[in-house]
Amino acid sequence: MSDVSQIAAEARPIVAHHFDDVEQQHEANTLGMWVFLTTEVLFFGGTFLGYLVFRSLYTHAFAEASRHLNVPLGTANTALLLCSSLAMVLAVYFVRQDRKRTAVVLLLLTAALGAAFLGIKAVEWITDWHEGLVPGLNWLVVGPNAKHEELFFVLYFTMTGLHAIHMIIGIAVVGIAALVLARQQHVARRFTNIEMIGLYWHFVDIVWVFLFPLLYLINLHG
Amino acid sequence: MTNRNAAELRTYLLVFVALLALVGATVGVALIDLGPFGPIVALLIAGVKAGLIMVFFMHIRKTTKVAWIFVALGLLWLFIMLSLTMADYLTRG
Amino acid sequence: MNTQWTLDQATPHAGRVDALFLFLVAISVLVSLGVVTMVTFFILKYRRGKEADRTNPVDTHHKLELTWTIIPLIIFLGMFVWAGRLYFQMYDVPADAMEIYVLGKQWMWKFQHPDTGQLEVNDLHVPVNRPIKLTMTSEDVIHSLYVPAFRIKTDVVPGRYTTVWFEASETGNYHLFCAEYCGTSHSGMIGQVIVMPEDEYLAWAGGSPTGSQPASAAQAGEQLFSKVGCIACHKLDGTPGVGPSLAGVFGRPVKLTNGETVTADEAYLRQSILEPATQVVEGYQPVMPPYQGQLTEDQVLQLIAYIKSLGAEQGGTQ
Amino acid sequence: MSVTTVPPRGAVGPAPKNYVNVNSSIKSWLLTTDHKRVAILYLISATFLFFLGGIAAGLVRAELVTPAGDLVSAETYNKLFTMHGVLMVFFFLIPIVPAVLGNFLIPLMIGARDLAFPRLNLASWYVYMTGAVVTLIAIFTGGVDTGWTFYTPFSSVYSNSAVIMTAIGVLIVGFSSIFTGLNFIVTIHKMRAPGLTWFRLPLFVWAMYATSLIIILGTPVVAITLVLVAIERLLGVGIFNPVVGGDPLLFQHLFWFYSHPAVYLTILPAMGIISELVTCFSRKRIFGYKYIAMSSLAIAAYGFLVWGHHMFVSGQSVYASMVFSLLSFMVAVPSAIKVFNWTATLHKGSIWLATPMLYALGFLGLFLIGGLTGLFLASLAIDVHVHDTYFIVAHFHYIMVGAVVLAFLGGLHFWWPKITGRMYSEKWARLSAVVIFLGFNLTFFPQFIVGYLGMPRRYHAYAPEFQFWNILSSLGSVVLAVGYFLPLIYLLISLRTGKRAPANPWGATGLEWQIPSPPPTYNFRETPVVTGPPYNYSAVAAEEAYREARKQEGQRE
Repeated sequence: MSDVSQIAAEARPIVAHHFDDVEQQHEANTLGMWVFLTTEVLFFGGTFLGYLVFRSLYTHAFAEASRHLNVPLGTANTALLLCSSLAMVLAVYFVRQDRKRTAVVLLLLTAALGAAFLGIKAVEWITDWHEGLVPGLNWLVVGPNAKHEELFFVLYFTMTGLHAIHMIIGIAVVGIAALVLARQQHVARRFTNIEMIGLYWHFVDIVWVFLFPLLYLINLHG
Repeated sequence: MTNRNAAELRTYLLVFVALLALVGATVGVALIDLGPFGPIVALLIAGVKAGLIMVFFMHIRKTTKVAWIFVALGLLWLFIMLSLTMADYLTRG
Repeated sequence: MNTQWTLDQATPHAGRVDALFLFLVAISVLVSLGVVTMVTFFILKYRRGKEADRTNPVDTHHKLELTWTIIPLIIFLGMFVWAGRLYFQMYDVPADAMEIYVLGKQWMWKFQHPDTGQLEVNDLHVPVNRPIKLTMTSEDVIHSLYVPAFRIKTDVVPGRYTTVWFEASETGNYHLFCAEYCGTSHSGMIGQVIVMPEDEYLAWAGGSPTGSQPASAAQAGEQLFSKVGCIACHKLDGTPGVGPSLAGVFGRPVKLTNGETVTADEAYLRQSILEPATQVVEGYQPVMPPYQGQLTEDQVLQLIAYIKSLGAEQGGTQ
Repeated sequence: MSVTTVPPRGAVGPAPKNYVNVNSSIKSWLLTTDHKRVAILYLISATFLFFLGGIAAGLVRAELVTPAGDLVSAETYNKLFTMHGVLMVFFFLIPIVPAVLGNFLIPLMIGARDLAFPRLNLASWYVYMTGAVVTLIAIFTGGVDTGWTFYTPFSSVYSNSAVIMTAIGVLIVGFSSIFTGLNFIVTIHKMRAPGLTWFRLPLFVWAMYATSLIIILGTPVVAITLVLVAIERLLGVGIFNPVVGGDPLLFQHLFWFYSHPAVYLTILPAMGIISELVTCFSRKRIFGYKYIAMSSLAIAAYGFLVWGHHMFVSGQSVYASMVFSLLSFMVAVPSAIKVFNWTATLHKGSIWLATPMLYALGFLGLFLIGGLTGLFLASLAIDVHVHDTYFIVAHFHYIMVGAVVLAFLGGLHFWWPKITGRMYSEKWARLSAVVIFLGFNLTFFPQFIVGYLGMPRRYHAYAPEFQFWNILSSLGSVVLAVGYFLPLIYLLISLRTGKRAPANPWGATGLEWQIPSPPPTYNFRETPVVTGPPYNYSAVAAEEAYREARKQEGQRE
């Protein structure tokens, strides 16, 4: 008996014509979201394969290159994303309780925390540009390992860029969800959609949970 | 606010604090030179954090068993891709 | 040259590959005939409207399913082992093989005979009944050296060496194709392998038309060694300088700063010339500048030929 | 499958209009969320792109009639075979059976009113069309000359053709495949009719499920690979670029990790269709139902372990090649099991050689040759000789064109009455099946021979001694082209002049045959309850019915 059936009858989500009941609809949507997240695992997996191959081939150069990254900002970003995950899960909780105001506020807070994450990311990338760390376009690093450090930064920008794109989509969707809920009489009616957005958001957070140590923390003890 | 709801909110907060602590831990561990074990420990901590998020924030235990299969399939296929490709790189010598 | 119906078997390896091929064709024909006759028999016997005993049909038979799983598995394992053994022979190069450097470049092949210094484009002259080792690399995209008559093919990958060897047993001219799509005139990147008797090959290799003995790769490498400035850090008399001595280093195990020990083969020397910082010898500083982009692949091959010749003369007083 | 009906659960209207004529405005078709209409949209667009790719193939075959490259320039020739590859693989072979027959039939076969996510289904068609438009723009405003495999560093550094645009087009069409796969998985798991357990599912649904698994687990990897190639082309530096220390072989690993399962993505649905055809037209339960169902899953899982056999000569480590060779031999076993099971199904059947059965038997023969030659390629020593020659081209055409297209045509003819409510002309259909079978073999069998003789693939000009076989092959391609045009004509004609099709013209036992042809928009008035395993045929009863029908015909004359 998943949460959707605990919602009061008049606030419960509407059942589409091809589903038998709200229970089946909710389970189908949840399964659909998890299958989509499986495709995302393999989508990011391609970049993790590149990272694994080149870190094993050029371990020293990767350690060297990772020293250019700003670890405090990275740590702050990780914490920020965890806060946004908390806000998201609370938002889902309050949607289920049909408490509109709190849910909308929490959704906006989630989007704001996500935007803050992107802000810090932008700061990091701009400083990287000024330090000449952008491969191909503005690469000023010299030294014996310059070429392989450039490879590290190709992976760095690809992985964090891909993650940022997923963040932008997430923030947009959460923002729209907040607006839709604001105009909704019973927010619980949208419970399934909000929970799906929550699953997506938590997944993007989990990706960053893996990106942070792999990219930032290779060489603190150097 | 039944006590069941209060318990749910409390678990969310507890899990959140645990996650923050793990962020601190992962940075702390990285400061010590663990040699080849460094990346393994880092990945373990990240795995624990991911597990916490999936169980408590994503309610994976309450979803249909089928969703578990697809989470397992995704990780297993990622492992297949990584291991068979590395088999080529490690034995290319 | 092969005809419209046949392909020459110019190496003993070719004969063995053809034998395996015929075995597989036989198995395939057998299986196909088996299935096709069964199907035709069933159609003729049980065609709609024909009298036949159709009572209590069978729709599961575990023993039968097991047999047509195990038997193919066993046959496949046999094929795997037979083909695998042949494949291994292709990549396990005999020690006394004559070395030839191959350079693939967009839409031509360059062959360098290190000991005689001969340089050839698209055509490769080789002596018969001698194992020939090809060390190959590409200057741009991936190509693939394919000699159908020898049944050998190996991709020529930029950024690293790939090797293959053959021993021609029949003299004659054989097709040489590029088998990996490499751009506009991929189909023009072809040539010939001309297999000659030993004496004819020596005559061809020795006297080049202008009479002057062309500088062998090692000699060209020696001039490069000083011109490019290797001499400044790498001594020739075996004593370590800023960089390790290169006398007799070829084929010798080398301990690196990260604790690994690698054998100094062509790939190691190439990597050390182009990207030295990735393989620093123990006890030395990573100060050597990378030559990636300053030296062409030909020059790298000449330097390697020279370093290999050092080993022979100096007697390796590392 | 004896079916009892549950008391109705919604309003029962007057005699229902069917999904086609319920609303004939263009808008209703373009904004439909009815899985049956989306299937028709896919059928039209994929068939159009099939003939476009076919024209490119025709020009390639015309060029190869003479050894010298004298019909088109080398540049155009490279763009032609790339266009043929890209259009056929990504825009026809992968989507055609799942998106057309799968979309139309899965809800009907499992007793559902629609797929789990109808809007996502329509979105997948629009994403498919966007990908098609982007790719066609790339092809017709300059073309792409990298081959459908996009090998780096040629594609990422040296080619000066529209590589990024094509990569984006293929990336987009990949998402339409993911949407369809996701939709099928959720539908098959969550929306089966009461009583329809997994082992009572028709084998076509099993095949679609296995195919969706491959789509879900493979397509994202080719998506990220194409993104990496595009980034490398833009930045001038990337993880596949050797100058910076990258590795071109890593591209091949990432590309083939998807692209080999992609070929199983095309053959599995074809196998699903064959299981339906063979049982219906021999009036017998399938032989070894569980073995066939499980071998579909085995192929889906195993298909991901064997990609290294594309890289035996690429400089991959010798030991990895040995591992991939062994695994490639293993993946042949489930396919062998299926062929033997289909053959055994004919035993004690009442075999009716209607057109779909002709296509199924054609499939059996050609898939046999295609599969067996796969063993040649798994054997390391032979693959070294025949890699990148016409032997490989012949092998994958025997599977892709011989097996998959024949099975699709068989399925199209079998379910045509259900989809359109019309019967096609049996005479023309049998003729075109024979023409296609002959044209196909004349086109591709000579390629096995010229391949083993050493003719490399993707050659604009070739050595004169290969000309004889190429002329045969080009001749065959003309016959094959004619063979493909015939069904286009008589099937379209059947839309107007074909006999009205009854609900069950073939006497088949699937749930889709219990409802009118063409079916109403909501499929089932009451959700059917399934009480037994599928293919509940009896050859003995079929014989009596046939004799009865013949006797009545005799009296009427």
